[in-house]
Amino acid sequence: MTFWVIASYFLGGIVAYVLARPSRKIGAFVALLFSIYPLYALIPALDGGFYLRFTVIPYYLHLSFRLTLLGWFFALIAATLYSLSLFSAYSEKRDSFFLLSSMFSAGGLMGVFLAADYLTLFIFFEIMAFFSAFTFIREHRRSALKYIIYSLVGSYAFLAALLVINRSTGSLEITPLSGFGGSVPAVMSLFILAFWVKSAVMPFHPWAPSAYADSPHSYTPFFSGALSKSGVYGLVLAFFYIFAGFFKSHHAFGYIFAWIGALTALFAGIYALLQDDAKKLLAYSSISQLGYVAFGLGLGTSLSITGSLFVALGHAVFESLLFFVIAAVYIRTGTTMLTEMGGLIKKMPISFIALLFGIIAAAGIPPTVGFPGKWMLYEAVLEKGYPLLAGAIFAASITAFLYCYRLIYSIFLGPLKKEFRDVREAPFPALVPLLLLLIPLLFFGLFPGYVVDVTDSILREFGYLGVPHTPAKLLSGLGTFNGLAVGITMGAAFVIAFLVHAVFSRSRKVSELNNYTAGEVAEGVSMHYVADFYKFIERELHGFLKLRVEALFNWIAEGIGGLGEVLRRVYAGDIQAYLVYLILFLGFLFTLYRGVLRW
Amino acid sequence: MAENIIFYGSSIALAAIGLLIALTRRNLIKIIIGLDLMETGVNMFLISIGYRRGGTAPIFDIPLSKAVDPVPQALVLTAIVIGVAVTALALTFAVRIHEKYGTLDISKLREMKW
Amino acid sequence: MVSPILAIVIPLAIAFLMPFFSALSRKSVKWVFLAVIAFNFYAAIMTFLRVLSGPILVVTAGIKPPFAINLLIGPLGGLLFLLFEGVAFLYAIFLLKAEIKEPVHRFFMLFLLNVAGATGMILTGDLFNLFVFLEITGISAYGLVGFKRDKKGLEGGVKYLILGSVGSTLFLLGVALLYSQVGTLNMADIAGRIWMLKKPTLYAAFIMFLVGLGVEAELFPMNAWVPDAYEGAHDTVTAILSTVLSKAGLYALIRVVFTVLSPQKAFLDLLLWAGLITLLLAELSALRQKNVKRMIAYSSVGQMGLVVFAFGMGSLFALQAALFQAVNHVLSKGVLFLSLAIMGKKREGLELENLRGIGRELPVTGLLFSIGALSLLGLPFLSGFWSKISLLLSTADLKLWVPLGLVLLASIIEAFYYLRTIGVFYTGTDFRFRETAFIRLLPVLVLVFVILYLGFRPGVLAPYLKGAAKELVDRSGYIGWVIGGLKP
Amino acid sequence: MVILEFFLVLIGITALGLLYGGIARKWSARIQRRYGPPFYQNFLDVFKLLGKKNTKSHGVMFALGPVIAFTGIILSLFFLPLGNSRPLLSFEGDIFVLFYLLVIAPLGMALGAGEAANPNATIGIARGLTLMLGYELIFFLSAIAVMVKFNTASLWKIVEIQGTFPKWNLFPFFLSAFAGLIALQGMMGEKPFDLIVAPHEIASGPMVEYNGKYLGLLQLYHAIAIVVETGLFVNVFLGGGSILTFILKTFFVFMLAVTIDNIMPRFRIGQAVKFYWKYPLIISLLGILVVFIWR
Amino acid sequence: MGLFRWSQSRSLWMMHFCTGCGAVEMPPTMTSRYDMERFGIIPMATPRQADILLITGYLTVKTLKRVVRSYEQMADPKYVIGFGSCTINGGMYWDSYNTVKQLDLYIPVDLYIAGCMPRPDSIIDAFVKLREMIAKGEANGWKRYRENLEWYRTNQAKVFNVEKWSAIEP
Repeated sequence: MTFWVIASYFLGGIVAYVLARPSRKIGAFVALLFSIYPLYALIPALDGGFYLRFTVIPYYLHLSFRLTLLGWFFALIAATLYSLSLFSAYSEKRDSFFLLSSMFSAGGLMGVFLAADYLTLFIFFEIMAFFSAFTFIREHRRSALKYIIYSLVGSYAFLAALLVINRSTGSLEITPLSGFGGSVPAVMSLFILAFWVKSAVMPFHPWAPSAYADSPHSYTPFFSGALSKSGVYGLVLAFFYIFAGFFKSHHAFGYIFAWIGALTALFAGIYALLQDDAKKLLAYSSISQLGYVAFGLGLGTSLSITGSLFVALGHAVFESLLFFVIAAVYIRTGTTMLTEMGGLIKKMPISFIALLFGIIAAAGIPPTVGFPGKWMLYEAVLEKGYPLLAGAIFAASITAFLYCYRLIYSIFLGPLKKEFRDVREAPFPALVPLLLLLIPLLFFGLFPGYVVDVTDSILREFGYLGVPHTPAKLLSGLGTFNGLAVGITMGAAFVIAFLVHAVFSRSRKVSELNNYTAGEVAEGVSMHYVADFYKFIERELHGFLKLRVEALFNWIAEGIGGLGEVLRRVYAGDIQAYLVYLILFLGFLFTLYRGVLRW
Repeated sequence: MAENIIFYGSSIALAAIGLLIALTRRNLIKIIIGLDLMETGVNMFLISIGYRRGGTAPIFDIPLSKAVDPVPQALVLTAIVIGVAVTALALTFAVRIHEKYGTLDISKLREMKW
Repeated sequence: MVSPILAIVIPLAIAFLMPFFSALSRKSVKWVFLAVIAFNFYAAIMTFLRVLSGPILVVTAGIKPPFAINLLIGPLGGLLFLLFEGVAFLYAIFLLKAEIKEPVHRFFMLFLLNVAGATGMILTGDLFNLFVFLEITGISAYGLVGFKRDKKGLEGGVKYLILGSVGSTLFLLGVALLYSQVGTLNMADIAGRIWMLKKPTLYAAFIMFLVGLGVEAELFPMNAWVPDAYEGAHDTVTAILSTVLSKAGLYALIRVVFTVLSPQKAFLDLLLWAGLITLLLAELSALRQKNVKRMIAYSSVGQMGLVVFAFGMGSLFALQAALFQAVNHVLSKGVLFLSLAIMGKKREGLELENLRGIGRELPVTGLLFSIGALSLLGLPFLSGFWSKISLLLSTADLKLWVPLGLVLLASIIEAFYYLRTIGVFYTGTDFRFRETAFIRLLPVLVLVFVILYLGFRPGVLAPYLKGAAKELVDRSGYIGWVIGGLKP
Repeated sequence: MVILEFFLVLIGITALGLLYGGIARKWSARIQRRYGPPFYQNFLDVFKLLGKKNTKSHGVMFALGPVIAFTGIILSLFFLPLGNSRPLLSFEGDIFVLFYLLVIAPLGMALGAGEAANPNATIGIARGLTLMLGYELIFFLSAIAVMVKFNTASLWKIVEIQGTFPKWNLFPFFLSAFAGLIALQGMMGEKPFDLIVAPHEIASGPMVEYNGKYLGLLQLYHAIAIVVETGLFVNVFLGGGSILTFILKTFFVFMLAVTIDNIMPRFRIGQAVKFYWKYPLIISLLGILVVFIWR
Repeated sequence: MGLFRWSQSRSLWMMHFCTGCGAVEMPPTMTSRYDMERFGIIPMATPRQADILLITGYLTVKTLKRVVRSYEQMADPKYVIGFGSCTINGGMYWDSYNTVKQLDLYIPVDLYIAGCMPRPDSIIDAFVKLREMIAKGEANGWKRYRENLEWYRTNQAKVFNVEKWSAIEP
């Protein structure tokens, strides 16, 4: 069955590719059908994982799969998001190659979650990376290449780790590392690099903003929401399963990683403020959220791991919701630039509501899915007694308020642009994911306990204690959070506030030109304060913003390119130079063997 | 062995001279001559391997122990033929290059590089 | 039951009859050519099947080895034989529709000579014979490269010629050195008497062989002709240079190092590092290359370096991986050069900018090119992945961590420029669909099919690779086949 | 019964907030040597605003903005223990929950103001959000010093552990409390951090388009916010006690803020943020250091 | 309703449209000497929040446009106080070609303060009068404006020298 969960995507990709040639909509529809099967197969598979080893490849290497609870958790998220993204793709009338590559990347992702040995993991990781890049390599070559190169650096590091482990232990199976001969930290660093890159935790994030911004709009939700989870999955696996012994005995490592995560969350949040492209903004927001995840994993208490997994789930829900909204908006407006939109609330109310809930969740405001995870992280860091770390992630969450507001204001609020006077609400299929994602967004916010049920079982597999909870209420040693209580109180408070509002005289809607502008009529003047929204922050952080790790990586890449540029002068085109090389090589060999060659 | 050292030495020297010519001359024809010299040197080396002082031609009616080794001679014959073929082809190239480039200066042949 | 020797003799003979056929009917030349290659292919299949049950020894002139020239086809020879003839056959099909500069029959003559020479190189059991075939292959290749008779072709040809003849002269010198000490030219015989060699001679011979054969096997300091010749030559010629010829040279080098001279640690280390440096330098050179054909030429050099590197590791597993990598290189490079040839017909020049959107214009060709390239850079479930992963596994087995890192770095660079190329191929939208003739696509399709097939069932190849690798490792076995028991 | 209690708390606190506002105006007037309005002036203002006719709305979100703001502040109010006697809902959600609930109100107002398409409003919001980057962090850091020391995140517990007068957190945690007070100044938008409203620059910022009952709702929100924000500070630093002492303490904290407000000019936004990132940050970090040394 | 009207009379938020020289009289009125906050009157930044529109002096035709717009942006009930003789009959600008002579024609003025300039005492007095009027329900300018909108519009259009005019939509 696990096999078919994965194979369904590959098969479906090919079928959709063929069928999308005559009609793109049919292709998308067929892809949707094929992508629903894994969902259908995964949902009941919760009761007990199973192990499956079979040799697809009759070679001395083989592939094996298993369904663990952790894998199931992420696989379900991924399968759901992928199916939803196809609705959006249906509206966007994506072509056959997109369907093929996105299906394949989804299949690759499933393979990653269900792999039982390192090689399988690596193989599907590669497939996922390549085919997700192929979805947009045609339109945006630069960012696709950037993405794929970062991924390859990561996955080859993983490959190296895999080879080292295989050399030392003689097995490729994913098991806790025991009897390993070499240096564990080195192997672990290599091992997690791939996932580090994939989850776009700093300093290996520079691929993410451009890749998220440039990937097809219907694919980005899956890209950001699910694909990055493969990184989280790998990190969880590395820290709490494979290298658990090392991780538990070396607190410094976890502490440093927690700092990396916290700073990622903070810095990415700050960068997100300054973006003018909605997708770039969301990309940085995504990085920021994954910074929280990394932070929680680094802390390594059961509370923080649960928090991380919850944030991962929450991120999958609201980040993809936000990206879906951008996709829906793009269908109608043809732009993702914040500076070019505005006032769309009047034209696209459903999208607005979705975005509103999305940003509320992204800002981590209860009772939405964004909060419980963060709450657990705060509790965990407090429990550990790291106030500075707590401060860092709290600062990061403030940046979330900032960029969230900017996002919703720039797109939906403010004056309506002239060119969008005739815009309609997005087509229905593009709205389906928005509406469907609102359900988990609110449900898991009100009843976080249902998620914690699952994460508890996962934690128990890793030998950690669970987090005490009831369906609505989470308890830590330090405090409580009752999602339902917050929800009910909020509802009651809203009723009160609304009554106060409703009791008094009705208001009259006025045109947006009827604005206080010191008596002037601002006709033909943009009243949309949107460019350089947070200019003052940029000004204050000028020195800091100049430090970009991307510059370092670019410098390395440029260095390699320049090295190639210099070294290829060796092929000078002059035959006599070539002869000289030959002679020199002969000379070199004779000097090399001068000890032996003495007659 | 030792008695043939002068042959070895001179044949290697000849090959080296040929290589030197190929390295230093710019004219394609001269380079071809250099290559030929080099080949001749190697051929001489082969011959001198089989040479025995006072040996006779390897014809079967005299005792074999007196004869020089016949194999290298056979080899050299083949090698010479091959050398001729290479030289011929090289000269053809030279003619064509002169047609296209108007020069035989090998350093001008740098259309393709890097 | 076809004697493999016919696969050498018939093409040689027909090659020289080509002018005659041409005089009969100008059109017949192509078909005669195709028929000969088809025969060779048939012979290769037959031989391959026979080799499965045991190596074949073919003696000439009825005299037993080591006293006469013999052919020996072991598992390695059988594998390469099949590979070469198969690829050559596909090229022959491709050439049916190709535009070739007059006189056509000479082109085919040279092509046949080339195939015959390469076949001879892998089949022969005699060192001097190897030299002769090397020269036949070489001379015909020089001619083929220069066949276009334009500036670039001539330039590439003459560069190749000069370096190639110096290389083969050095090889001959090496042969002479060996002969001077052991007094025999039969490879198995030399191998059996290698103890007779003084150490300096052994090393000197190795140096001569390495440098001499390195020219054909595209090892670093001797490979400078490669990009020029590849860029200058006719597309199909480039394909056969990159696939058949380079592998023949490689075979010679490997055979000489592993079987004839004993595989000393020093030799293997040298091969390893030479291969590694070749790989890195070539990939770095390809990185900023604007001409796609030249870029693939560099990549070809790099792949050869990778294969030599793997051979340099010397373990049985590494040898299998190396052979597998070589096979994959043949398949992928065949796809790449042939599809590039198809693309070249549609556009002026093969600069990267000129090829913008070609994948939209020629969707099938573009797809095939992409699959070839992806196989080369190791996308899972394409055959290139399996060879690369086994290569890396064997590297890890030997704990060669630094080379491992460098190989991975080179892979990343390679991935970058290939993906960039593919990306450019699919950039832009407003291109008309103008796919080429099916007959020209057929060979590429077949190659891609093999890539895909091996990608999903790499195990098919595993026993043959193992046999071939064993043949290289097990010197006494090889000597035994020739000198001892095998009935001719 | 519980509902009634909550209702009473809501009404009481609203009235209290309005009263505080009126007293603050009087107090300010006295500082400026004026007579000042009557102490119940804010009630009058609210009634007047709510009773206004023909209020103008810019759209649904514009209308919902004040409602959400009011909702948010009521919600935060219920999660804030009123001294030692009234935990309200604070055992259902701890201080972190409260921190996040406190954001709903400004966010709601910002959303509403955003729809008005008035750049003044948006500039005000941008300033407010930016300022948040300063004061929220400082307040958080000063509160977390207490939380780390007491090893609890529950506000109710913090209040209980402190006890009454001499055992106030203010004394052991004076550095944190001082930083928290500065943060509170920004949180309440008093000078020198009143650049969100800044009537002379950006025409009262987010409120520029609000009129009539919307403005009235915002006034109510503001009234409750005064109590909630000072109440948070009081609960963390000024110990427990009966509801009366709670009220007194919040009153004094608020009056302190108003006094500072009266003697300060206004920062530019860049200066304000930079200020927060400099001195209060250092002070609050020192406060944390003190906790670690103390432990 | 009584509560609301009472609070309306006691809480007057003012927007002073500082045109003429009368504006200079406002600071003393606001500050400690006269302190109009005693009466719940505070200056507001925008017409949206204001109850009183204070026209402090002469109005040019150009400025009148802005005044009308601001007035229409205020929420009901709203009051206009004409300040100084310029708003009554043009004052010293009685023969100027581009000032408005009689404010009453264009927006409904609830109360005039005579004088050139009126002292802060008289301003305070006016405010107190206005409070009384509101409490009695006599300050009905905003109702007048709504009822006679056409008339006002026509007057405005005449002085702006246009055919038709509306305050917001140009």
